[in-house]
Parts: sequence; C-alpha cells; structure tokens
Amino acid sequence: MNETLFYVLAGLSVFGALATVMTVHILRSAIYLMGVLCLSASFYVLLGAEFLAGIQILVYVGGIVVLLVFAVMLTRSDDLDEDRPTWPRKIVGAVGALSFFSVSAWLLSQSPFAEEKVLETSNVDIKSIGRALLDTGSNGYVLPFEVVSLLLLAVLIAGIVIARKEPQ
Amino acid sequence: MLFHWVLLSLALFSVGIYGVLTRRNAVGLLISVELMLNAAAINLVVFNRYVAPAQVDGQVMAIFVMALAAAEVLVGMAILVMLFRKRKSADVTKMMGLRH
Amino acid sequence: MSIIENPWIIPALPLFSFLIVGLFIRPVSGKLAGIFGTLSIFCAMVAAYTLAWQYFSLDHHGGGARSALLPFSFEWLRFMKGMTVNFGVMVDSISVMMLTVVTTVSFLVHLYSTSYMHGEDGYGRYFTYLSLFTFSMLGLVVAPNIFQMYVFWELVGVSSFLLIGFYYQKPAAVSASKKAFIVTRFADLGFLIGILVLAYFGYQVQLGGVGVNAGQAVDFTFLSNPEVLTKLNEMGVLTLALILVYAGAAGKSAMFPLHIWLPDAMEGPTPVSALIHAATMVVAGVYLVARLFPAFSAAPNALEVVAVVGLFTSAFAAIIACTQDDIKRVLAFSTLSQLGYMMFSLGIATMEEPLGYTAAMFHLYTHAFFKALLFLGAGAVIHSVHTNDVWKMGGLKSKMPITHFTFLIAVLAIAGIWPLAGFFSKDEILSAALESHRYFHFYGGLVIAGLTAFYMARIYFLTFWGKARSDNASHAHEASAVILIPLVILSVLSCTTGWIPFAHFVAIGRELPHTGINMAVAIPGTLVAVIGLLASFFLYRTGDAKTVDGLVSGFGGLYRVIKKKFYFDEIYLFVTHKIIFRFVATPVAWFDRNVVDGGVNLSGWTTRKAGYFLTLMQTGQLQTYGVWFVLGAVVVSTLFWMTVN
Amino acid sequence: MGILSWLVIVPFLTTVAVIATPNPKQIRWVALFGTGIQLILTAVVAMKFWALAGAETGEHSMATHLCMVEQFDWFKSLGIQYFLGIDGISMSMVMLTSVIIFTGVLASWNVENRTREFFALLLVLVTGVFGVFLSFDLFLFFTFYEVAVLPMYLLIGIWGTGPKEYSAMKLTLMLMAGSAFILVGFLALYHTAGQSTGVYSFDLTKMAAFQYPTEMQAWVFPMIFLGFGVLGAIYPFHTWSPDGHASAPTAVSMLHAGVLMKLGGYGALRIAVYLLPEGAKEWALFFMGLTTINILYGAFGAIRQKDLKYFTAYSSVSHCGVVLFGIATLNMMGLKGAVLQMFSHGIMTGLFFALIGMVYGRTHTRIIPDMGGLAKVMPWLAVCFYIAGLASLGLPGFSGFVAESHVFMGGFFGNAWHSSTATRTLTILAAMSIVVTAVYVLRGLGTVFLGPIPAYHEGSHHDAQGTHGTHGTHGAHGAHGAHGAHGAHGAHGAHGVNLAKLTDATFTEKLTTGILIACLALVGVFPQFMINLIESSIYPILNRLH
Repeated sequence: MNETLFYVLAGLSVFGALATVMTVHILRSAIYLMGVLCLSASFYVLLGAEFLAGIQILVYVGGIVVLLVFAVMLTRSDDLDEDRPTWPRKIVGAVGALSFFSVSAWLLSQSPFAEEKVLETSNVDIKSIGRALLDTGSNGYVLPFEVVSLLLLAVLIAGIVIARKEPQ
Repeated sequence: MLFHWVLLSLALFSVGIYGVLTRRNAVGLLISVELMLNAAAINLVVFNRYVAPAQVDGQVMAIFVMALAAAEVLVGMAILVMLFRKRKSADVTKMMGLRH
Repeated sequence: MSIIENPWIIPALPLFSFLIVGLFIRPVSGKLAGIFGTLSIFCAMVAAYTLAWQYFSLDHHGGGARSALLPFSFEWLRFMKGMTVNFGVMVDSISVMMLTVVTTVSFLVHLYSTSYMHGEDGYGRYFTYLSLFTFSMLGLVVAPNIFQMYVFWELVGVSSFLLIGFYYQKPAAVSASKKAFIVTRFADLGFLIGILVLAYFGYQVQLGGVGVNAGQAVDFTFLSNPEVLTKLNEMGVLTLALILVYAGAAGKSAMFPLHIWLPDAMEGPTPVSALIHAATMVVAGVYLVARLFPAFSAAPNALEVVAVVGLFTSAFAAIIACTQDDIKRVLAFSTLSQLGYMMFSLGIATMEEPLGYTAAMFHLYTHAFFKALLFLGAGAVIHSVHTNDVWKMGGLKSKMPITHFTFLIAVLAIAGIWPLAGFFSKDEILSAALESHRYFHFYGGLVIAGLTAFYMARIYFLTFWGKARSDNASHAHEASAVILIPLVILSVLSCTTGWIPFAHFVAIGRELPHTGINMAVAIPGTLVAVIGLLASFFLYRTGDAKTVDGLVSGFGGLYRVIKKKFYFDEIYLFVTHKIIFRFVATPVAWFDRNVVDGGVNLSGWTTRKAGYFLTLMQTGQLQTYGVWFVLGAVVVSTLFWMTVN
Repeated sequence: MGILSWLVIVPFLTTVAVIATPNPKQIRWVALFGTGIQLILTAVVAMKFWALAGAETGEHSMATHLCMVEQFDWFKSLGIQYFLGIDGISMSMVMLTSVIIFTGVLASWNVENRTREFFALLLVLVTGVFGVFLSFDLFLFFTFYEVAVLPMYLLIGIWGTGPKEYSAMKLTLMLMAGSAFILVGFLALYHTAGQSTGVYSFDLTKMAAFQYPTEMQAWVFPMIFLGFGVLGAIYPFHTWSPDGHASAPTAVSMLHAGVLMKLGGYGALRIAVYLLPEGAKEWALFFMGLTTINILYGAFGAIRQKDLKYFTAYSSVSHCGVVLFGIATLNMMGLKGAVLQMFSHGIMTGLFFALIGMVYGRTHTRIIPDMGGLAKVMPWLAVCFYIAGLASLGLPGFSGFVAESHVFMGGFFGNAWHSSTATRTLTILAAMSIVVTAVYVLRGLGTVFLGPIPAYHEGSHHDAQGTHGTHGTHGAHGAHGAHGAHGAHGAHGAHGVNLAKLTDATFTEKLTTGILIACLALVGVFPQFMINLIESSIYPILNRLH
C-alpha cells in the first residue's frame, strides 16, 4: 500500500518538477514548485518525519514560495514574462542534466544502496529533534543552530538593506 | 526501496539542474535551485530513515537546509529586486558586469 | 742615451705626436699641428739614422745575415701559459733599413704637405692621421713577432683608410677608402688564420720540446729556427700557413687579384699616395715575406706562389699602366708592377741562392725614394694644373723647371738607366733570376723593365713636353720652395742610393760573393729601357693624340680591355653587390624578419588565439559555468569509478 | 655590512632618493651622484680585489678564490643564502656595469617625460644587475636576475619609440621564457644535489662540490645554457634584440645591450659551464656551431639594415655570438676571450647606442639612407662613431681586438673533447665575420657621416623649414627641446630637419662618449691588466672541466 502510494506520489512529484522547470510562465512555475514541495512534505510523512513535513509546509510553501511569488509579481517584465529558453540552451541543459542523472544512477546502482534492506521501525519523536538541536554535547547541533539563527538575522537585515530604495 | 527513494531525489535534483542551466529569468533560476535543495533535503531524510532510524541527524540537517534555503531566497530576491530596479530586467544572460 | 738600447723612441715619437696633435693641438691650430708633426718625425728620422749607424757599426761576424737584437720588449698580451705576445722593437738589418726609409719618406712628405695641404679643410686632422700612420708603420717594421706585426698591420690599414678618405665629402674618396679597407681586410683574414695556424702548431712544436729556447710560438726568431721549420713541415702545415700569411701580404701589397684597391686609393691627397701607397705601407707585404723568408725558404711551394704571383702582377700592372690617362693611376699601376718585381725577386731566392732576397730589399729601398719622388712631383703638377689627366697637361717643362728636372730623374731611375738608383736594384733582381736559372722570370723581368720605361716616359712626355693642352696647364707655375725641397732631396737620394753596397748591409743565408754589376744583365736591361724610352719619345713627344690613335686602333678590343683594367673592378662589384649582398645579406635579413621572427610571432599569435578561444568559455554566465561544472563532475565521477574498480 | 652589499645597496638607495627628490629638475643630478658614488665604490672594490686576488694564479677552486665574501642564511630551511662574493669575472662585469650606468645617466640627461619614474626604473634594473654579478647563491642570483629583466618592459613600453608595446612585450616574454628554463634547470640542480648529499643548498660553491650525473648534465646543460642564451641573443632566439633595441630609449638600449645581454654570457659561463662540465663537453660543439651562425648571420643581417638601431642590434647579435662562441670553446683562451668580449662589447655597444641617441636627437631620424655627410656638422660625434665602428670590427688598440683574438685563438686551439677539424672549421667561419663586419660598419657609417650632405627642403618643404630652422641657432638644447614637439614628425624621416645646420656634441655628450672611448682604448692598449684580473678566475672553471 505504502509502496504504491510512493510510486504514485513520486511520479507526480517528478512530473511537477518537470513542469516547474519547463513551463513558460514564471508564475506558473512558482505554483508548480509549491506543488512539488507539498508532495515532498507527503514524502516526509511516508518516511515517518511528520514534524519535518509540517515545517516543510510552513516554511517552504508558506514562506519561501510566497516570497517567490511576490518577487515574480514585483519584477514582471515583458521580455521575461514568458521564459522560453532557446533550443541550444535546452539541449545543453538536457544533456547536462540527463548525463548527470544517468551517471549518478549508474553509480548508485553499483553501490550497496541498491540492495534491498529491511526497514527498521523508527521511534523518533519531535522531542528528540528538539533535544538534538539544542544539545550541547558531542552529538548536539546547538552551534550550527545558533549559527543558522545568526545567519537568518543577518539575511533579514541584508535583505532590507539591499532592497530598500536608495535615499534620493 | 532505498534505491528508489534515492533515485527519486536524484531525479528531482537533475530536473533542478536542467532548470538552472536553462532558465533565463532570475526567479526561475531560484525556483530551480529550490528544487535541488528540496531534493537534497529528501535525500537526507531518506538516509536518516534507512541507515540510522534511531537518530534524528538527517531530519535536523533537513531543517538546516530549509533555513538556508529561506536565507538564500531572501538574499537572492533582495538582490534581484534591486537589480531589476536598476536594469528593468531579470534576465541573467544580460548580467555580465563582472566579466570585463 | 744610446739609440740602439732604446730604439722604442723611434716609433714613440710619432705616437706622441699623434696623441698631442690629435687631442690638444689640432683643435687649437692646424698650422701648429703641421709644424709639430713634422718636427717630431724629423726627430724620429734623426734617431733612425743614428740607429742605423750604430747598428751597422757593430761587429759583423761574416756570413750573410747580421744578428738581430731585441733591446726592448714587454709582455703585452698573455693568451695562456706558454702563449704570450710581447711587444718590442727588433733591430736587424731589414728593420733598420725600413726604419730609415719610412722616417725619411715620412718626413719629406710631412714637409711637403705643410705647403701642399695649405688651406685645406682639416689640415690638422691630416697631420694627425699622418702621425698615426707613421707610428703604425714603424711599429710594424720593428715587430719582433707576427702578432705585433698583425696589430700594426691593421693599424696601418686603418690609417690608410682614413687618409684615402681624407676628402670625406667626395663620394669617390669615400668609396675608395672603403674598398681599400675591405679588400685588405679580406686579405687579413687569411693572415689571421695563418697566424692561428702558426701559433697553434708552433705551440705544439714547443710542447714537443723543439725550439723551446727560440722564443714564443709567434716570434720571428722561433719561425726562423730550422728545427722548428722542419718540425712544422713534418706536420704538413708550413706551406699552408705561409700561403695564408702571404694572402695578407698580397692584400697589403696589392698583388693580383687583390690589387683592385690600390688604383682607387689614389683618391687620397697626393702626398699620402706618395707615403703610403708607394713608398711604405704597400711594401709591408714584401717586408712580411722577407721577414718570414727563412720560413718561406723551407716551404718551396709557398715561395713558388710568391714568385709566380709577383711576376704575373708585375706584368699585368705594367700592361695596364701603359693605357691609363690619370697620372696618379699610372703611378699606382707602376707601384703595383714594382711591388710584383720585389715579390718575384723574393720568390726566386732561396737560402742557398739568397741574392734575390737582397735584391728585393734593395729594390724596395731605392723604389721608395724614386716612387715617392714621382708621386710628389706629380702632386706638384696636379697642384698647379688642377687635373690628373695627362692629356690636359703638356708643356710644363719650362713652366716648372725644377719639378720637371726632378721628375725626369725619377723617371730615368725607375726605367733603370745608369747611374741612377733603379738601375742597380733592377740589375740585381735580374741577375738573381739569372743566377738561380729562373729564365722565365729573367725574361719576364726584362720585358717588364721595358714596359716600365715606356709608360713612365709616356706620362713624362705627355706632362712636360709638347704644348699646353688646357687653360690650367698654360697658366701653370712652379711650386713653392717647401714643396720643391723634398723633391730635390729625393732626387738626390734617387741618384745616390744605388751606389750603396747593399749586400754588405742586408743579406741572408750565405755570404754573397760579388756586389758588382753583372754585364750580362746590365746590357740587355739598359737596352730594353732605352727602347722603351725611345718608343715613348716617338709616340708622345708632341703630346698629339693622333700620333697614337693608329696604334690604339690597331690593338682594338684588347686596348679597351686593358684600359678597363681587365674589368676587374666590375667583376668584384658584381661579386660583392650582386652575389654577396643580393644572395646572402638580403636573404639573411629577410629570413630573420620573416622566418625566425615569424616563428616568434607565430608562437605569440598561437598563444593569443588559444587564449581567445578559452575566453569564449568564460562567458561570465553562471549557467555556462554550470554546464561545465556538471559535465566536469560527470566525467570526474565516471573516471573515478572506473579507476576504483 | 660588507662593501659588496653596498654595491647592491647604493643603486637601490639612489632609486629611493630619486623617488623622494622633490624637484624633478634635480632628479638627474641625484641619479648622477648616486651612480658616481657607485663608480667610486667600484674603483675601491677593484683596488681591494687587486690586493686580495691579484697575485694568485693557477690551481685553486672557486671557493677559495672568492673575495670579500658575505654569506648568511636567508631561508635556512630551503638552503637559500644571501651570498655575495667577487672574483675576476664578476669584477670585470661590475666595472662594466658601473661605467655603463654612469654614462647611461649622462646619456639620458634630457629625458623630459616622467623623469622620476624613468631614473627610478633604470636604477632598479641596475640594482638587479649588480646583484646578479655578485651573487653566488643560485636563488639570490635568480631573484636579482628577474629584478634586472623586468623593469625593461616598462622602460621600453613607456619611454620607447615606434612599435614599443610590441617590442617590450616580445622582449619580456622571450626573456621570461628563458628564465623559465633557467629556473627549472636550477631546481633540477638543487634537487639532485640535495637528494644525494642530504644537504639542500643553492650555494654555488657547495653545488660545485657535487658531481652531477652525466645523463642529468646532458639535459640540464642545454636548458640552462639556452635559457641564458636567450638573453645572450643566441640564434634563433635573438629576435627580441633588434626590435627591443630599436624601440628602447637611448639609456635603456645602452644598459640592455651593454649590460643586460652580458647577464646571459655571464650566467652561461658561471653556472652552466661551471656546474655542468660534462654537459658542456657534450654540447659545446653544437653550441659552437649555433654561435657561429650567430656571428655570421648577425653580421650579414646588419649589412641590409636601414635603421641605425637595427644595424647596431644585429651587430650586437654578431658580437654576442662571439661571447658564447668563446664559452663554447671550453679552453683558457676562449673563456677569457668571452669575458673580455663581454666587457668590450658592453662598452662598445653602449657607446654605439649613446651615439645613436645623440644623432637621433638632432636629425630625428635613424634611417641610414636619409642621412649623409654628417661628419661635416658634427665632427665629434662622427669621430666617436667611427671609433666605435672600428672597435667593433676588431681594430687593434681597442678592446674588441683583444677579445676576438682570444676567442679565435681559443677556437682554433680547440679542446680535448671535440674534433679539432670541426672546431677549426667553425673558427675560420666565425673569423670571416671580421670582413663582413668591416663591410657593414664602413658602409653604414660611411653613408651617415661621409659624402655630401643631402639637400632637403627644396621646393615643397618651405613651411617645415620655417618651423625647424631654429634648430641650429638653438644649439643642442634647441634640438633636444624640440624632441617632444617633434614626436609626430619623427615618423616621416629627416624631412623638416636641415642636416647642414645641426650642431656638434655638447659637453655632457662629450663626457659620455669620452669615458666610454677611454675604457675601450685602455683595455685595448693595456689588455694585460684585464687579463690578469680574469685569468685567475677562469682556472676554477677549467679545473672542473678537466
């Protein structure tokens, strides 16, 4: 049951991603992205990371994509409203992406990951995530956590500084 | 099953690469990057689930990825908006001021 | 102070004069330069005669050659251990003889020039050059080794160059000076290589323990040592080396086929022609062969070359001299002819039959005076009529009596009329040829003597007899006293020097049994001279060109060929300009600019183009880099995987 | 601080002083003062050297032979030292450099454009040159070598004439390519010696104590020799020289041909032959052949040149060939002759370029056929030119003769390792250059100085005459002052300059030429003192060859 669901969702997700990068209208692209991200959240659920799924919806879909949509609205220009890459560009991109995909897939198939493994049950909960994030011990992530928070603060300020209108 | 999960994230990542290589619009570019980041995040969680189910490190990493993605988009958009104000265009192929 | 212990003073005086005049006096006053130069060369002349007197008063232990002294010598250049060049003054009979000749003629020419060059632009410069020349010539004469000889050889070459090109604004003089320098330089290349050969093999001989006490490998004493010469002959290099050295001598003495520079050298001031291109420098080649005579006599083939080339040049030049109209050129060809005479005289001598050696030196000695006299006399005439063309002169006998008289003496002297100097020396050369049974040379010499008498009388008659054939000639007047004094002195010398018992002073090998006149030679010699003079008298007495026209047209094309000097100038011009310049220098220059430099530029161009193509990859577009990045990553991971497995 | 360090420091301090001098008018005086001090310092060093080393000859090694050594560690871990010393070869080169820079400053008395930078760069260059001649540590040597080579780019690129950017670029790139070879060679030597002995050192005397494997010498020798050969204008890597010299300003040409090209010969002798005797034996005949080509090719090339500077540059190629030819003979006379030729050619070509600068400053053309009869109006310069020319064709009495006779003698004597037939044939071929040199020198100089003065300004050049007629009355200053204004006019040849009205040398110019001629004549007339100086320092090199 879960497997069937996975393949369906995976198919949808890849299709959505392709739609995201291929669509001509940038706004639609953002909407497709939103779809892909939502599907990703469902993958997290399948993987037993419900908390992550929640964050995915909140941060990604709610924050980032909305930001993107705003940006698209703000920077509408006639020549780019429809982003039609030229054929050479498409071919080069496709060759690059496909060769990357095929080589990586081939490499993966050679690796031990390709073998079937018994899925162990997991019993992690939100609490343990929180503990890991704020743990000061050797397995804890408090330092990166603080760094990221600093980064976000800096980005916040930087965003304002860069994007504000220059005083006349 | 793990292989298929990884294949999924690889597929999403490759599609992201395609987008990065073809998009001319800076916003489109960022969207593609988001796709790739998302694929990476999925990968992290998958490996967390299949390799070390008792731990949460993969999930924590995924959270960091999201945070960084947010930061990146924010800065990217800020630069974009400013550039757009100056050049009235978001076409990255025309942004080559650092080349010469 | 005894001169014989300090003979360096003789070359030092003109050197001193050169430096003082050139650096300090010349810029201030030209006149003073002339006086100073003349005085210092006068002192040198006095010193030279004192030296001669002192040297020849030394005990002479019988035999041919007098012993050579080396009273002054210092190390000038050390090539390496056992290979040193000393500078010094070698005093022996021929160097003493040459010292007196050079200083005498040089002094007289200096004196003559103070008047002759009066009012010329560059008067002081002229005397500076003359001093330089005299110094170099004296240094050459006293050289105790072949290397010093070469050094001064080059210096006389350059002073000759400077003096020929004295009228540097006259293109003819400029090109003549260049020609003289380059032709002699070409010959000097042979000389230089000859020196290299002699030095190297001499050094090897010394390493072999032979002739260690005979001096350095380049010393003349070493090269005269019989053991050394035998050893060099065994190595099979002596003949080659001497022929190479002879090439240098032939260049300086203008032997065929390197004679072409001498006639052109007449573009220089006439006193210079008298000094350098008649009396002194051009005999340096003869002197060199005489210096190396012991070596030459050990290499009969080399000596044969000297003899043959000498005779040929002598005849060749005499024939050309009969057709030239420029008085100085006739004299130049006559010089060539006489130099050839000396050369063949040396060439037929051997250590066993050394009369030719003495005779050559004797002829060198007498020739210096009467040829200088001829040139100076011609100079006086040219000064007066302002042309070199004998057909534009005529009738000067009465207008320039003293010049005429001295010139006549010189003509008779060179023609070989008793009792003038030329008679004795020519007689000795011919008897040398006869005694060594070189009949070809003997008869050749006789014919040349006749030709000499003919062409000398020709210019004499054309210049002084008949009627004046141009305005300038009819308004000619006698030269100034300062010009006439040297002429008179030289004519006295031309009369008297023949009576010197030369073999007593200059000889080599065995002692010469007789010094008297050989009637078997004197009678035919005088006869041909008289025939030549008479033929000339009948043809040119009146100075009427019609008299000779018949003869000229009788010879037809041959005459034209001779008149054009057998087209040697044209041949040389063709070889240098058309072949060397066009087929060597121009292609080299082209090759350098286009091929070698083209190669350099090509590498630069390739680099630039490669760089340009690489910049095409650097679009500045993130996405382009992305493509490369992705493809690179793909390639790397493939390779990585393939190597790991 | 030893006296040798001062030889390097004084030019550097002069550079600093030049930069710090407030008034641009005083800069040349500061430079002259500094180089004057350098000249005196050189004389002092020479005296000292004489006292220390004058007497010894014969068998000794370089290490014991060096004088006034200053040696301390620079980068100890890498075995790099600050190691200055002097021997006869260095001494003669230092003397040459001091004279050339002093006269070079005099010859650039009238540089108006960016005077400060010009003199500063010139002095930096000279600092490097002195450093090279005194260094006995290969790393230090290379450092100074680069310091000496690089300023040339700016000097030609900024103050040059004609296609100066091209020339400067070509020169620098070719020399840099040579340096690359040299550097690789040095590192190979350093590494090999270090690996075998365990002591890594760039110390020349220590490296000389190590016997390099013959196979290694066989490939390192040509590399280093050619690397230096590029600077010594070895065929076919000489083409930077004509273009570079033609474009460079006077003093730069003087320094470049006079001194910098000597670095090539010096390095080839001091490092390539000294450290790699086996390689030298293997390759000497090849290089002898190559340099014979140099000698003849340069001479024949010079015949056809129309530009005085190209003319001199080709003659330099020929004469520098004599230097390398002498080195390739591998015997006492040849090596000594090479050093003598370096000195002699340095002075001679310095004189040549100085004179060309002076003539060009007056006529505003360097094209030989455009000139004529200048001896009439500038007798001093003509005499000096002829002296330089005669010296270059090897007239006895000038140093060139002494040097060339040594080299030819050396070539003819040959050495134990090569067929004497081959070396002799090559020597005879090379000796032919004395004739060809005579041809081009006399032709070239004859055209410029002798004959009638060509008449310009007939008919259509009236206005030109009007503007330029003042030259004669202004004297030399007028001629130089007009230089800048003339920049554009220079291109169309001598039109616009009345050759008959030009003036002779000024006092500064007479001083410049006088000093150089005195050096030429001094060595030419009394060669023995130079020979004494050099000979004892050749022995260490010869001893390693045997």
